[in-house]
Amino acid sequence: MNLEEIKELISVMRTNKIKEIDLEQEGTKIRIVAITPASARKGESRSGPAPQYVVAHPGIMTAPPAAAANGAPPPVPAPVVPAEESAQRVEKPERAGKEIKSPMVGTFYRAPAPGAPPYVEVGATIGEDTVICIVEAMKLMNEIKAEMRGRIVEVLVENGQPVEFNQPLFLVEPI
Amino acid sequence: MNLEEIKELISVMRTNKIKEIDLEQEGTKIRIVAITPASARKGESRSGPAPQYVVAHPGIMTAPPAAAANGAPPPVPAPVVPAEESAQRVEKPERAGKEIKSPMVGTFYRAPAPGAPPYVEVGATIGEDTVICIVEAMKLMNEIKAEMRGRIVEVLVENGQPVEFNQPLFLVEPI
Amino acid sequence: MARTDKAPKEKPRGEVDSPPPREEYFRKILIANRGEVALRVIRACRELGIQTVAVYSTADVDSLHVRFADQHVCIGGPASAESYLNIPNIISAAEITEADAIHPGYGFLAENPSFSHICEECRIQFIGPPPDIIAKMGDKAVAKHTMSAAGVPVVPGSDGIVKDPAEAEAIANRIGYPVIIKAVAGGGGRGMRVATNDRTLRTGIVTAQAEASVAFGNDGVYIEKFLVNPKHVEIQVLGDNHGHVIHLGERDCSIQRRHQKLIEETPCPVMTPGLRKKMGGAAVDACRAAGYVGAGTVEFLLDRDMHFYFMEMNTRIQVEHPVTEVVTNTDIVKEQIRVAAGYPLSLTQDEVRFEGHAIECRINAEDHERGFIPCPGTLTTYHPPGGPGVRVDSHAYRECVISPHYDSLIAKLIVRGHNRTEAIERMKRALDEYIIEGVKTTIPFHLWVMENPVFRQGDFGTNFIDEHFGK
Amino acid sequence: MARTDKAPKEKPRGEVDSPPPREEYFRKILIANRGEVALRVIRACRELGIQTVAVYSTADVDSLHVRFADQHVCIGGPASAESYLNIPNIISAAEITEADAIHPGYGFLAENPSFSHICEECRIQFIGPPPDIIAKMGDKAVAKHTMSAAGVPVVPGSDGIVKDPAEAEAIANRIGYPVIIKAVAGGGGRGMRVATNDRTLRTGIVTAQAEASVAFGNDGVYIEKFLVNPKHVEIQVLGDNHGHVIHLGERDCSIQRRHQKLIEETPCPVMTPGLRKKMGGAAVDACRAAGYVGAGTVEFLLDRDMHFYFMEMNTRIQVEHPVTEVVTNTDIVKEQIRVAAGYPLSLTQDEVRFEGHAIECRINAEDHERGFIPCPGTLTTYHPPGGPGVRVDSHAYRECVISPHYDSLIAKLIVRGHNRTEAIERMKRALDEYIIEGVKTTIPFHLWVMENPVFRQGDFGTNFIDEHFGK
Repeated sequence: MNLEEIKELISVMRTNKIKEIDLEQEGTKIRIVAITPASARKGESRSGPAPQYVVAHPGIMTAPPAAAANGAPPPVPAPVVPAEESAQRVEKPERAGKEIKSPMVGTFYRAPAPGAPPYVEVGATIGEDTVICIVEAMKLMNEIKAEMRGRIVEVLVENGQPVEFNQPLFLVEPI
Repeated sequence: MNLEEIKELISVMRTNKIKEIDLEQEGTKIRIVAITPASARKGESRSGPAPQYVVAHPGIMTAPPAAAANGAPPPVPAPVVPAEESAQRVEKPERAGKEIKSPMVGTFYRAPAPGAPPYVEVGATIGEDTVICIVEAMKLMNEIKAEMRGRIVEVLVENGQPVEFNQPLFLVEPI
Repeated sequence: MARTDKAPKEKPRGEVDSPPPREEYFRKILIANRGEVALRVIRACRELGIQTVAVYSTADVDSLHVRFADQHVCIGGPASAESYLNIPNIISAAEITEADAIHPGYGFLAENPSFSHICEECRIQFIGPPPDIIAKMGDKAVAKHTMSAAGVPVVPGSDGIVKDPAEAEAIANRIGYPVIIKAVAGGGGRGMRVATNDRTLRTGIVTAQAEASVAFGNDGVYIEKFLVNPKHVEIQVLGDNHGHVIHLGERDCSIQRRHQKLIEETPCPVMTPGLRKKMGGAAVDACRAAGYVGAGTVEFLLDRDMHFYFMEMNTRIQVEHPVTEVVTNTDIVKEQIRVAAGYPLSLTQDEVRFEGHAIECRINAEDHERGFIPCPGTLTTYHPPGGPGVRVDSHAYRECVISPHYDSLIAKLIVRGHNRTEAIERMKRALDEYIIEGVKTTIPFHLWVMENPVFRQGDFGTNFIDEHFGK
Repeated sequence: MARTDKAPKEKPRGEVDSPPPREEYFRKILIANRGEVALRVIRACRELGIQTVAVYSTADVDSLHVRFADQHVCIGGPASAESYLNIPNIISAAEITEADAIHPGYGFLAENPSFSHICEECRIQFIGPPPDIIAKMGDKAVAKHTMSAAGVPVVPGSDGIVKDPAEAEAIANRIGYPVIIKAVAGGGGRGMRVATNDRTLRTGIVTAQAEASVAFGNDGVYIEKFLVNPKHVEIQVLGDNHGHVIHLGERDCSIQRRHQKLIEETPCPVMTPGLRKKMGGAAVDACRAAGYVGAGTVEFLLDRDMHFYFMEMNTRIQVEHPVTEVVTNTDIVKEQIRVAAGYPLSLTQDEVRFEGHAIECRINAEDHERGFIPCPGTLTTYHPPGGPGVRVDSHAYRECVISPHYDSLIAKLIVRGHNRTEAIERMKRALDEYIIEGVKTTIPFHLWVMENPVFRQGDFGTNFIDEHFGK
């Protein structure tokens, strides 16, 4: 497993809100544990603001199965966390710059066709009309324009991944 | 209506948690409005501590009828109020001194027998063993002793009124 | 404790009624709605072992339907047109989550034939009737014609859309004033006006056409005889793809303000078994003739002489469906899902039993003292009632926001009792226990209704609020 | 809208089913209890138009039963002996509030014959059986004798109290080990121990007597054959002063830890109509012979050969009564009140119908990972489930305190489904929706049980937790 594959795994984890991956395969052993809102909250005082119902995660989230199939009792349902302590805050430090968000729901593609080079790579300079990706929705390939000027700092979504409305796609350093 | 009668009316109001009396009778007109927890709360900011369920009133409380019989819609059920804003706080200012509380549930009598003089009057000096009243419970007349030394500042319950456990009966200035 | 049980399985305690293998309906259902109805569908899916996808607008990120679904997808901004009416985003959400069916709830896209059609094209099962049935029964003028053809009495009126004031006037003079002007695409009480003479009719037609054009994108209006203080009585029907259509009795929804229901109950207090059979039979016959599939509601007006007239049909789950569920011990949403998956209904007409009396009060964030104007805001306290015979269907919780973008429904409070008196007393008890702070609610209004002698006596019509409230 | 209805009452819409005049039960009932059962009684009273008086200890000043009652009286300090067991203060509270009846709930004074007797002397109606019936049926040894005399099978054992270890040993050797030692005044699982041989029996008797003396003020103990992993199946009975005794079917309460029930359901998964008739008939016959009045529960053990044995009788409302209410569509607390007021039961045995399947989970503030130790504390979040088929009986609310002075019950979650499978799936759904923070609860334990194959299969006994949990 090379560095690129590990990076992709991490990206998939982030996109799919996976907390932990333990993989053992053909002599390779890897364990990746994400910083989660829950672990970030440890040591917090209970005297803070009262808990609220908040959907903590931006992005398409899959809830853990409601109950363990058998064996030990399932964990207590995930505690609801105050808005400020959601994943967004935890991820903030790595998000310097402006985000280009998805204007629609669909599937994210970095290139115009399979095998073709991506529209943009990290480091690329973009203008307002630069096509930066495609979001496929209802069999239509929608070319998404940057609508801002700057330099791509990070691609936030893996090629071929589903995206929801308003989901950050690229991180851009304005120039 | 003389001062004594008005004072008695006010005392009955407090004991029975009456908010307002409007009386017109033989040329006399009188209106007495109590400071209630609700009116005391007006103008309060909502940003204070979160509301809690609190039984606001010490003493035997009768809730208002749940719904008006007919005509206009009934008022919204009484809002629950934070503990610190209950009747107790509203009444605090008039309660300087120590309280002698009822050790049991029953009917409060100031005198050993109908027509007899009260055990104690306002201004009386009491010792720990001074009998200050009777609480009748299950047909038994229980003499209640002061169990503190001091001077009676106020009699908090009307003769013949029901009292609950821990209900303040007398206000005493320790000496 | 000593454990001496060496062979616990050797002597079974008798026949254990082992459940039949579970039927497979769908793997994953996307709910194209919000609020309490989205939660209602999620609850049914969870109990059936079906995964759920919530879609939500950016205003609803903290909603319970988002929290309780297995997956959730943001589909647009707060305005309904950007999100809950945004067909491309909803279909895309179904595709990226691999949902195999969509439940539309009520309102939004529930009665939109082209949405049902698009689902069909995308091979996503729409949980509701096929597009042609929605089109036929959802257009009020066409539905009236269909019903009339099936022998169901309809309110006298125009045969479909009236072109102009002159045509309307001729019809009105034939059927007699007062008449009511309705938009063919209207619903929920919007787009209706009453005319009492030729003059108000002429101006009414023109205004109604203009209004309907703006509100519904369709300026078609029709007129019908305006009945005086009728009861609104509707029949719940269920149909499947195997030719079965049944009804689950009636609901009396006469307590309305501005044609919007506030209280619903079943049985209707003036209903007789004979009339129920007639109305239910008429609804079932018409739906069978139309090939109806799924849950639907046939709405009638019932006049003082106990004559009933078809008014309109709703081709979806109704807000007030729980009162029917609690007296018939059925789960209408589960039946919708069964039927959409191609299974037959789980019960026949003969198996439908009515037990007890149920009432629903809609707890809205509204100020009943100022004409029921909506009062959006944040709930600072929320404590629902409990105990025997009480059901609460709600997406509310402490600190939730009742958003100005959507309707003002906070909760549906449903009670059931042995009889109407017990149901009314239970409703009063439950309303008294319901603690909501932060917004004004219709709870005090409902308490007033429950004590009103005309309501308690049962013989009230749709004018009840106008006639009795605040007087 | 134009109002043209000049004479709205001239043509009635048919026969309105006007309710009969309401029966007068009591003017005001004092509830000598706390928590959810106090709330349960208040709810019944409100629906019957009866005023209520809550009594409370200084620890319970913020409780919902205090809030929802019409009047409330503080009766003592936090310790039960100072307040909820303080007979003079409770009677005085009834006198000063002019209550004409007392409902004792369950626990505390509910099965105390002298409390019932004092009520009688003070001319306050005790809502429960008369003192002699409580004494006869409440003493376990006497009750067993009474039942046996009425022809009901009983577990083999001592004929009443055993005086000393020698007598116990002789009996144990006749009936065979293992045997269980029980305190005649015990209850709720306290005061029981199992002996497997002469040695453990001898020490067990002495220890049990000492324990019983301290715990119940009565050192009487008796022994009986200890059945291996039986089911705990109980029959709900109702009797009135007019000679009627009926039963409302059975409840399976086998899911217990330390003889304390955690989950109850009806029907019992292994029950057959024939066995129900036999067990119900036995319970009714014995209660009729004893002149039983009010609500009561006859508890049986059911062994693997489907033989049943009388265990004990509870002469009061039971914690788990709601499962029976939801499948029979009855209100047991209202029946208690009717009967106490001298009215006949509102239904006959022939009118009792069982519909669907109901399960109750007791949501306790306990840590199931540490032997179910109580976890008192303050609830920082409280959001109960809702929707179809869900009933919540609870005195909990956000910020309420689960006090270490009393039991750890936070709520009873009751669901009903068409069949056991639907009820289990609904229970899982409702447990998933239940959000309680601030204390540990039994919710995760219940979710585990609902998924357990032995539970789902239905053939489990009272050893279920010992055998399967945490293994």
